[in-house]
Amino acid sequence: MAILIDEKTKVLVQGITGKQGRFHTQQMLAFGTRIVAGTGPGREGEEVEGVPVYDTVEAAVERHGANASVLFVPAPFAKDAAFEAIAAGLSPVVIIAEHVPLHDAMEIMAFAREKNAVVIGPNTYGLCTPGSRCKMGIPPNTVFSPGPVGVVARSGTLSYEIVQSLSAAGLGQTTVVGMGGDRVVGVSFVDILKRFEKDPETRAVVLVGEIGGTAEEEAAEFIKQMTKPVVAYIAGRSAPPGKRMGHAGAIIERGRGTFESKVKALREGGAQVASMPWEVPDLVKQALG
Amino acid sequence: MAILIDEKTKVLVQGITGKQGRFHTQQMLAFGTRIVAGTGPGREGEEVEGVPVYDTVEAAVERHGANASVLFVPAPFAKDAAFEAIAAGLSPVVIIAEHVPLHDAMEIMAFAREKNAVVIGPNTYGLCTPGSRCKMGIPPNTVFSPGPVGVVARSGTLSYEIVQSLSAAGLGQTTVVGMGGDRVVGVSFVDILKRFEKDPETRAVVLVGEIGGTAEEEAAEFIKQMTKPVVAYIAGRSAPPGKRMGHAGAIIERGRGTFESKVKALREGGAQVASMPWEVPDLVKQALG
Amino acid sequence: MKFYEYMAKDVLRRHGIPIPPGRLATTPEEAEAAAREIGPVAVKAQVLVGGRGKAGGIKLAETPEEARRAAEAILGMDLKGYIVEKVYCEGKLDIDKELYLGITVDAGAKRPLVIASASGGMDIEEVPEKAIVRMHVPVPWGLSPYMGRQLARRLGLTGSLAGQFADILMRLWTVFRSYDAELVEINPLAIVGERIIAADARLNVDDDALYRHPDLPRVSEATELEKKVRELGLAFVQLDGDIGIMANGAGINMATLDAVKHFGGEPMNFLDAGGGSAAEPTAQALELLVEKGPKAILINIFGGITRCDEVAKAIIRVKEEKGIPMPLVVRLVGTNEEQGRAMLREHGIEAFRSMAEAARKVVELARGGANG
Amino acid sequence: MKFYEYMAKDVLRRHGIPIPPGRLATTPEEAEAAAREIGPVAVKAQVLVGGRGKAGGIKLAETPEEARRAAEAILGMDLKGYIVEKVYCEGKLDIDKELYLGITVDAGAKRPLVIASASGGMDIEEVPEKAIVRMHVPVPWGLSPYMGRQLARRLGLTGSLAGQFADILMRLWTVFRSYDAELVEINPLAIVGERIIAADARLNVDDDALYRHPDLPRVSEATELEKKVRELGLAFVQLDGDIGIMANGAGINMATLDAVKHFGGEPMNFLDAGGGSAAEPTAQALELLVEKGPKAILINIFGGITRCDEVAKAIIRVKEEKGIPMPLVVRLVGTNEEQGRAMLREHGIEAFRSMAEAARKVVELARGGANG
Repeated sequence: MAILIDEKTKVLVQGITGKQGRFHTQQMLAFGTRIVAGTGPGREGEEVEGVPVYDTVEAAVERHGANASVLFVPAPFAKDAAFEAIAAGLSPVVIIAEHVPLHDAMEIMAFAREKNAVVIGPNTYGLCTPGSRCKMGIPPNTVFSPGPVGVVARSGTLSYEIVQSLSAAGLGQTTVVGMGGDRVVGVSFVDILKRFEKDPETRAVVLVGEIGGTAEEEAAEFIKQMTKPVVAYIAGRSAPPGKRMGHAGAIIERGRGTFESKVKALREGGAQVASMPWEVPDLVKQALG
Repeated sequence: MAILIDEKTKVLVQGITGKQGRFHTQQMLAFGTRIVAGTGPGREGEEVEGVPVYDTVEAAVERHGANASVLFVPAPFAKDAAFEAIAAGLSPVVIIAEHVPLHDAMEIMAFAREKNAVVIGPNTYGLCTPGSRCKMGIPPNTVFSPGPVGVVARSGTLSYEIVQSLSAAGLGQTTVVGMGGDRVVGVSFVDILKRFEKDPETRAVVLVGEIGGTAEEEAAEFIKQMTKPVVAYIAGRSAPPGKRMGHAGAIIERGRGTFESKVKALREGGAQVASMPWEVPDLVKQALG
Repeated sequence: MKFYEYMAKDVLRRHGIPIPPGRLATTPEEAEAAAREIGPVAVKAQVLVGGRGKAGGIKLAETPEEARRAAEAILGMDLKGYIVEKVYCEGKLDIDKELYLGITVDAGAKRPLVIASASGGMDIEEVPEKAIVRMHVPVPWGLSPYMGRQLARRLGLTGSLAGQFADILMRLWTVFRSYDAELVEINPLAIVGERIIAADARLNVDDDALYRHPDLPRVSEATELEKKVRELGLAFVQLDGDIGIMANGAGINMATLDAVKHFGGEPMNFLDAGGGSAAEPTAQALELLVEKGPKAILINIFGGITRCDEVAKAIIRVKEEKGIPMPLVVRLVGTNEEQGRAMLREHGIEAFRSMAEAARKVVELARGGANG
Repeated sequence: MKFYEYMAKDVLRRHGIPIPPGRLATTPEEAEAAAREIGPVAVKAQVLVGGRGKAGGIKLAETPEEARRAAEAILGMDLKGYIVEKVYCEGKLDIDKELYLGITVDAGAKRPLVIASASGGMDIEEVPEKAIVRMHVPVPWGLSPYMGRQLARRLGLTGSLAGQFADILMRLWTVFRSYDAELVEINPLAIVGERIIAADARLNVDDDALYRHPDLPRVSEATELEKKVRELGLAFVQLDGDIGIMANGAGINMATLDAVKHFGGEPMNFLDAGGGSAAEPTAQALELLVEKGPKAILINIFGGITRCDEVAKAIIRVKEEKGIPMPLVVRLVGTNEEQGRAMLREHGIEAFRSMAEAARKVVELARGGANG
């Protein structure tokens, strides 16, 4: 077990013929991901790293039974590609691109809700279930190890940092999910926490949040009902209000989304909150007892 | 019992302050319909035939628990009024107006599907459950009588004609539904036949169709599974192809929707088909045994 | 409202869909000038009825002189009752393959429907079912670019042609949606070497949505009578027979036609005086009908809200003020029906309660007229 | 991208939302002329930061002469770091009541959110919760006119004012949607007698959607450095401290700032060299950082896909080619990390595996620099 993806996941790579798509297809294959097909409009009949390329998602699904998709298409085309994947019944649909327009993101999420598809991203590194050797996205292959800790994060490199520190401490992961750094993204902390709570293999959860928005506060509400321990780290304690810290969502606007509010809510929800990222593994170890 | 509306239906009249709304409110009240409120933007606080008027559907629902709506608003505003009713959870929503734009009708039906609302019309006379003294729409009060026959029709006056002939023959009705004469309308023959089939009080069904479209052919497919007898009459035997006979849907286009195809399908489906409208009551009597 | 081909093409062009060069001509000289500018052309009658090619409404012209003669032949031609007033001179295409592409409304599904076929050029009715590709468009999402790629693939298009097809479909969708269209159709959608070009075009706009498009040209194929009737808010359709028909409601009107035919008569028309059956429209509709000079007239009124005595009064007024020279049969039921029928009989108008009897009677009277 | 008030008002006006008469002025003389034309005016500094009223950026002028003097005072003023270059001279309104109306994106609900209040004129943050009315807009349906009527009713508006409010909201929605806005706001939305007028306006367009709006004016509030960094595809935010920071990824960047602060240091900036951590952007970002002259620099690289030895090489090249006069601490982990750290140490650059140790060290070095 694990959440969202496992060894049965037949991955489609949309935009496989682009530079990024090609490179990460190779990386994902090296990790062990079962990539069954790719798409590249007008490129049907080609192969990328031995993976057959089709003009449409429909064709890739018909021929290879793909059931999940990771998108390496540029931001202006992400909406159409995501719609194509969602309409074809694929889930999860992982959108790597940065700079997807906000209104496009809202439409993608509304369409996904209508079709019961799980969308991860945009502006995410994706997700990984180390025990199934299944990775959809761009994180480095080296940081993961199988184990009992579920990880969910907003940001990329900070995730790798923490996941690697967990791995180094002997704390492997069930599934690691990057929600994405944009304002409007698919799965939320709560969506993922619910799945980790239900997943029998996950014994503790690490939540890596940051300032801005209220996703962490909403997560804190849900954590109250969880039976599994949650360890959190929130980046951005020293970020000033009104300055967007790289991520579209990472901004303290109109007094909302402050570090203090998040830490307070998480503590009240029953989570252990680490002051610094390097404190996370010890807290997880304590939580696992 | 009966279908769609009964004595528990608390009717809202949207556009109650207009000439048509006012007149038919009086007629519906005279029939016995439980009209709890009306809307007329900017007219809140007024009364029409003793019925309180509000600016919004929301207000009428909050104050009076309205649960169904009949719209007497002009065609250009029908979409907005229907959305307002559907969003407020009302069902059925009966759209009387003629000349509602086709694309608006498609949007109304898509929104209704999303919200699980039943829409009747546009370009319908509405519906009536004589046994509950509940009428939503514009048919004359005098034609109905309570009894075991369900009636569903595309057109108005032809319905009245047939319903009155049924009443005169001692064949009262459970519910009489006008689907509306437009190309895109809410409930279909099949939707209504399904409800009549389930309704314990309905013992026979009269289907009044006309040329154009394929609604009757689809109904014929469903009739095959029905346990209750169906008597049909199809208007337009003598209508030439390519000429729209008043109703937007009543046109034989590209060989589709001919009289012959409909009668053949209905007979194969197991319905009795009357050649002339005045033959309907006798066929119903025979069917009831 | 149907657009003429040249108008529909202009709409497509303004939305970025490739069309051949073309010019409208109302005289042979204009056609000649157009051909001089464009080169070899097809001279195409601009009428709103289909099948103009088979009826001789399209002629090819290699030279300006030929174009002039083609226009001379076509202009003024009677195509299925419509006189050709304009021809469209369009550059000839060296077509490799003809596709069909249309967007319409699927009434049953309550959604727009894209229809495409690799066998274009003929009426889509005649294309075998398995050569037709259909795709519903979700409301309110609309068409997405990927759907065009899917369709292109199902039609067997690849590479650049697939891309062009998908692009044209997205643009056609924009036309369909933004013009409140009932139908927009490109047939044939021509493959000419490495390019795809719209060789013919139809665009029908929903009459009920015209109020949202004040800038659109108004095109009417209605006769003068039909226009007049429409202004009165009534619906009129000319048929081939000799019995004038009027009823209040589209369905009962059709049923009345059927009844007349059932008894051996031939209806002259369909005339819907409106389901409301108010006295005024009834009178106006009757006047129009009398003007058309049928052998007999049948009025079938189911008085719902309006009282039958009021309708009778309106009919009597027409008879007295304008005169009704032919036999008139009225079927009148509803509120105060007996009163209404009695009034009519007093004024020498046959009045019935039964639709069957009224229909039988009017056929008898029309036959009598034919014999007399 | 934020619009100046005068630009946002122009957008509203073109979408049929009533605004007061107004003219832009870049000199006191132009302001005087504007007031001569309009009458009594408010002279308003055109800056992209909030709170300009409290900071003296808005002055009322009864006469043209007063308008000139007001513009003289405001033009060139420093408002929160931004120099006022333009003033907007706008006709004074005799306001009876101020409302608030805005549309933004609710990230949690993933939908647009309409926010309205009968208590306008102040920052919506300061309005008590119960005086605020919120309404989500369904995607993809968008705002429907009835929602405006509902909101108007909830705000206690009746009759003509309710109708005007609903109409303005529909138009504001069109602006929000068609401009790919993140925020559009009218505050105050002024009731003046029987009319509703947009007395102030904000419009923020989604930067990521600007490519769809080539016709929009480009407004930038970034400093020259910020612009340069953005051109490189990096993200830079100026802070108040003296330790230059760079990391590859927004989250780890924030964490690095927090770590520096944790050990008593003060970060000078946020600088995201990109999650890809390629060697080239790292080098370019480092050059920019050196130019800013911090007391010390901390580079925190988690080498994912890119190899650490490549990153090290890029850093060394900057040191050799451009020179790095201040102490530099590098934290480097990932593929070939030991090789990378060894290379750096050979070139006299402190290199760590642990983020904690690197952060502690850079703080120590910056202090040392302060003492030295």
